[in-house]
Amino acid sequence: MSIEFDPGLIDYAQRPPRLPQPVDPNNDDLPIALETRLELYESQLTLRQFEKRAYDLFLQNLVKGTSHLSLGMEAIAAGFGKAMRRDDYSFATYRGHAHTLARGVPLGPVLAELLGRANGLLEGKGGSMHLTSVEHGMMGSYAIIGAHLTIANGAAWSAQLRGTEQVSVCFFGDGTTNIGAFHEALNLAAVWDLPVVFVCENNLYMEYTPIDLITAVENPAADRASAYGLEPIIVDGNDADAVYVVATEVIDRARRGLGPALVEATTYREQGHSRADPGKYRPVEEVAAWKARDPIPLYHQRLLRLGVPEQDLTTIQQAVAGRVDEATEFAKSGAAPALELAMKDVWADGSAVWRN
Amino acid sequence: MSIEFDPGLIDYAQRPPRLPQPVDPNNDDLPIALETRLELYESQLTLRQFEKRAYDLFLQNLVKGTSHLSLGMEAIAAGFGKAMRRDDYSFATYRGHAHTLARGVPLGPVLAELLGRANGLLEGKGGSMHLTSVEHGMMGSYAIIGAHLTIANGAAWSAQLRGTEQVSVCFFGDGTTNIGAFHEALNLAAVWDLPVVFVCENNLYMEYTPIDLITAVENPAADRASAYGLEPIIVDGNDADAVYVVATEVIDRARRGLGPALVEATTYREQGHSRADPGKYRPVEEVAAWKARDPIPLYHQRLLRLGVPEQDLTTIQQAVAGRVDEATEFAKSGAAPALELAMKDVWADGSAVWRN
Amino acid sequence: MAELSYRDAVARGIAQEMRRDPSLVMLGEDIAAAGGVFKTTVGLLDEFGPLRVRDTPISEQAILGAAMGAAMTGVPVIAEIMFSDFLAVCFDILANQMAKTRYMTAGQVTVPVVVRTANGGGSRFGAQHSQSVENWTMMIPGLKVVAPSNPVDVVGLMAAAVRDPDPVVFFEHKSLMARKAEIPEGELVDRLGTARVVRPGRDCTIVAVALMVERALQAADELAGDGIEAEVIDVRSLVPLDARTILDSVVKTGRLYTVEENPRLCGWGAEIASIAADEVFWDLDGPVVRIATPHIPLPAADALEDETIPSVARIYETIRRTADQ
Amino acid sequence: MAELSYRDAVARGIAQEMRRDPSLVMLGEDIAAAGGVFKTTVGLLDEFGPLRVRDTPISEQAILGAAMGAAMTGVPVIAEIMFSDFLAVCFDILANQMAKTRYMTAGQVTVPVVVRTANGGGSRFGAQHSQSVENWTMMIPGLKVVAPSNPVDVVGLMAAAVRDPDPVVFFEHKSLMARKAEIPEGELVDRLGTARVVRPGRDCTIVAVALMVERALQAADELAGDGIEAEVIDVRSLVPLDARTILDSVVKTGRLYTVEENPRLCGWGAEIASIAADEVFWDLDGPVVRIATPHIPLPAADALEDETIPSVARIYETIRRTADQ
Ligand SMILES: Cc1ncc(C[n+]2csc(CCOP(=O)(O)OP(=O)(O)O)c2C)c(N)n1
Ligand SMILES: Cc1ncc(C[n+]2csc(CCOP(=O)(O)OP(=O)(O)O)c2C)c(N)n1
Ligand SMILES: [Mg+2]
Ligand SMILES: [Mg+2]
Repeated sequence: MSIEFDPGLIDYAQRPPRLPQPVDPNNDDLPIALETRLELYESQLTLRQFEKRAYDLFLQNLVKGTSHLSLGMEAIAAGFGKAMRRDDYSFATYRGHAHTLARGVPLGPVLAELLGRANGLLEGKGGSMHLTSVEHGMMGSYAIIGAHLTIANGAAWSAQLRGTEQVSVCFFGDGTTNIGAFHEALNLAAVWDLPVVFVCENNLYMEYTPIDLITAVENPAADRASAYGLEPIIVDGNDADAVYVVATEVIDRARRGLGPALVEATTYREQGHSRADPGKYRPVEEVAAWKARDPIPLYHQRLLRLGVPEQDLTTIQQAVAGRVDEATEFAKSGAAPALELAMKDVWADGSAVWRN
Repeated sequence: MSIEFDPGLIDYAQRPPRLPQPVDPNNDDLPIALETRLELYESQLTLRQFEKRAYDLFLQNLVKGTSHLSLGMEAIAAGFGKAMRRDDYSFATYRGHAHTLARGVPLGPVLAELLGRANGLLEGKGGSMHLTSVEHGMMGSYAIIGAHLTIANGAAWSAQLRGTEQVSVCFFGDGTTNIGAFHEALNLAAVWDLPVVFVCENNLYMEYTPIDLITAVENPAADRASAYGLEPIIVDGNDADAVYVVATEVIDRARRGLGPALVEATTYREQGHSRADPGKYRPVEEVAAWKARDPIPLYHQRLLRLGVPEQDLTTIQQAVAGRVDEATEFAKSGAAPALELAMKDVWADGSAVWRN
Repeated sequence: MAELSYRDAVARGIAQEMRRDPSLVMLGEDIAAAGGVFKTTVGLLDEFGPLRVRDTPISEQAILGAAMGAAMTGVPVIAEIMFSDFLAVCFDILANQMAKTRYMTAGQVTVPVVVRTANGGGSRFGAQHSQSVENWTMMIPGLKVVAPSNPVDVVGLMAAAVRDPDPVVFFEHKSLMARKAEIPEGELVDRLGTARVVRPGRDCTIVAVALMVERALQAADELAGDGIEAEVIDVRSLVPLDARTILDSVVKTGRLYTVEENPRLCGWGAEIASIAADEVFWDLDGPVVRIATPHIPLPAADALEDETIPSVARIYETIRRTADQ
Repeated sequence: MAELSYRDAVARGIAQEMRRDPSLVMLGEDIAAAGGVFKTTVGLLDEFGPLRVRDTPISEQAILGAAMGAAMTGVPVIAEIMFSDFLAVCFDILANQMAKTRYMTAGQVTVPVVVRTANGGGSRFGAQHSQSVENWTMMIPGLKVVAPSNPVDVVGLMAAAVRDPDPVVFFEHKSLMARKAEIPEGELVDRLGTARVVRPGRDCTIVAVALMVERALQAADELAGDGIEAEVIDVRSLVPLDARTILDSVVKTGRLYTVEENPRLCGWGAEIASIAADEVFWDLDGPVVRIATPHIPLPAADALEDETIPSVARIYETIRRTADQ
């Protein structure tokens, strides 16, 4: 057996860069109330400042375990978060800080969870990859690819059965579109007309591998929509307004019983996949071009164009920074979780007892 | 919680029948040598007579375990079987008698396997659902839905690596298009340009459930092809000539390195799903209409139209009947497998030893 | 009292619970219109309607995921995975999601799901449709595991499983489907975590579940003819495990035998044997012996399958041979 | 002799075998260009090229299916499943297909696949990325199971696994990746099914695998200070199992302890305990004691994780407490 060697594939960083589309100038004119826009700004800033702080704490060796930041991707979580009703359900992945905070979960317990403290959102038992706050509709972060799409269906099914008009929103990455559970979840959602919105955050990479090298179609989610009788929807995931408008529309349709949607939001993660990854497998121009398309300066400029005084934005920034500082204090002040906690909550009776 | 009750869905047999399309009259003129057509006729007859005999033996309580007949679906196995090269690979499901025989596997050992005899193809260890004959390129029948699509990829990958121009052909049902492994297998096949042909035998039912009630698209395979960058291909699975032409084409493309194909062959199973099933969940007109579209009389008529004397066809029928009788004798004469067999061939050294 | 088969008892148990709790729903392949491929759900669609008894595509991950998501948000679910062998295609949802989410979320999430599945051999279905996989689920922290051996237990344990707020895997044995028993009228609710001494004895303890219980009992009868009085325990619930009942018996008899349909390695019997070898070691009068299916995939042919799954003869002979050790 | 880390030893072992057998190929997520998320496959793409070292989509079923199909048709494969927890998403291919097909086909099909996977806790990854799942595979007839504890064994057992014609699951422990050892030059080929006595002793036998081996050794050192001489056995290969070495030791010492990272129920230690309680019962001088992770999903926080996985202190104290029983 002779196997030929094609050296062309080896260094992904040498591939042609995949550059972002320019911002649609019409997005300034999207029919979104200024108040909402200011909230979107604040939300994005919160996610950004929080994760920057998380990164600092990681450099100080205070964050335990792994963590996956979504710096550069905040517009999606913010846009959807704002479009959701308070009792709607969110489902996220290991890259779920933003989706958690975007539902209004307080920063302190989330940060404390990253630090493995007793005052963490999950008492230190879940860690960065499993953020959950049921009281905020944040139904969990799931660290094994694919599963949570099927679970999001379940929450939507339950809403349908209970007649509550709640919608389930499920976030995941481009790489996730290639796993079996994606297919099963999309088909069932469509067949049962479930009020669920699947949001593919296409950041062009599945970990360290360019998505186009391992996916049979160009747009990993949108080009699969028709396989489930759904419309292909692609949105600029680096523009919170564009996201917000699409989110409002698909959530509203789902709420009215018109069935699921699959949205592909194009974006980029500005850092490595997880804390261990310097992200060197990406062409430098690509990273640079996407950083120049960072959602936050874009939004900032738009607000200025729309007449918001710089000073107002500064005030928001300062408020956010203050909250992040507070959260940091809260988190750092947390004690290590008591060891009894490890033996709690395996079962609904609160115990870990499997025998008499 | 109040859950409303929609009695409309309850009795599937009361749904509108899904009727077959008429035979394309142009198929008489497909460019297929008469010799090949006679072989296709003989192959279909063999599959039919074999399974009828299997059914008789089941009624005599001689067939052990379950079995899944493909009466009415023979044109697909015959058409593909004929189009394959001797060293191509077949992968089938629990409904794999036809696919096994269509590769030239002798009838006697196959029937003996159904009877659980020592002279069975698998010495009685596999049974009806696991027919395999590596020397005939029949790489196995797999009884858990989905898996074998991924395994067929592997054989194709190996052929690609070894440069042998072998093609892997994988048969499965409409219901199988909704399982995760289908999605993973199709995507990988497309990304790696594997020489694999996926053949969906759409017989309109997943066991006892109409496929359209549980599938988001009308054509369970063809409407998914674009999700993998493939052409949608639908063929009349009850016309061996139509199948043969499509099979030849897609296998040839795969062999030339032009990548995988997904073929949806429309057909119907004339009996229940498995030996335990009377098939009462299907509208009576539907069953009748499809029986009237049985592939064998259709083919018989075509051969007469093409000038083959009835007598020649009778000769073929008699030869087939003789072989089925012989196979029956062979199978019935088999002994029960020796008990040592149960402790053989767990491992490649022939043993079942897991410790010293 | 009505005589019901094991298979009918499944539907009876489910119906009892669906009547009690109008929010309880079911899903699975061919469970609604067809009444299940083992006919264990016949009549449920008629009584409870298609929104509560729902046919699904062949999408086991989607089935268990839907069950979990619904259960997390207030709708308890009974999900069917047709054959227990197919737990492998949805094992992530079962073992990594359902089982772990309560713990990972520090108790925020509760998952009241019952996963029903047809388990075990004897039908000549071969290696991919005949497995006994209780140990696949017993080994996963966060899953409860029940395997009834008779129609009365089917009803009562089904009710207990449904009312339990944690995920429970409920194994229905294929070869017991036709067994019949008188079922008392009225509501039947059993308790998880309770084993039952189904035959008292003083010389040795035999623990078994599901199909193996009746074989253990028959072997015990034969042993009695030889003067060996075996105590037979139907474990019923592997998690929670009624270790007390088992250990009490071993303390009394001094000998422990496990009769396991699963292939040997890491079977549930290994766990029980290891508990006994630790906690009642000084009460043991001889080796702990496991009678299990050999560590092989199951063969299809009747002659071979009968040879591999523990038979009455093998149980009898093993105990006879080792009783005096 | 070169000093290599455990992670480098993985690549060293694979490279040795890929040089020897030009038909051997690899596939998995991020294994090629990135050299693996644990950097265990660094350099292989450069040496063997993208057709032999191949990045895949996130499609674990497709990965193992491709491996199986290729292996069946003459191309041996090393497949990586990034974290062993993810064996659950492809468990059907592993447990129902790869493991059973040889048997079901009466030996027609051979499946020379090595499934490599990162196993075990200690990285504060939480319940879905930290499991020790050797028992998930040990319980499946048709799978061989290897779990090396040090770099030298990684190389030699990798070679043995690759050369074995049966499917082998090869567990690489995440918390051992940085351990270093001198690796002899030249071809290293070990044997499956061989345990190793890594510390001789007369008072009790401790069996362990992977990360637990060094902890058992440290505990044994501490016990020696108290006059208890423990014999420590690195099991290395769970299937085939070198029961002889373990039982010989137990016969000598009279006491058996298992140190298991897996959550307790149906762990590999239960199997070994049950073998001992049967076959060398009369040589046991006291209870067989299992030291395992409690039967819980793993917590993420460092303080909690350290408490749950068996520590040197827990091993030491348990043996100290029970040695005189
Ligand atoms: C079943 C499974 N396989 C592999 C992994 C390892 N893994 C974690 S994140 C990741 C990449 C996911 O890529 P994508 O879906 O694009 O999301 P992104 O990280 O880019 O947000 C992989 C392969 C996993 N967690 N689960
Ligand atoms: C994973 C899995 N789920 C369920 C089954 C049970 N089952 C066997 S055949 C079948 C229906 C398959 O339908 P289809 O793919 O249309 O094939 P057909 O039987 O019609 O040829 C089902 C659900 C199975 N074997 N494997
Ligand atoms: Mg991505
Ligand atoms: Mg079908």
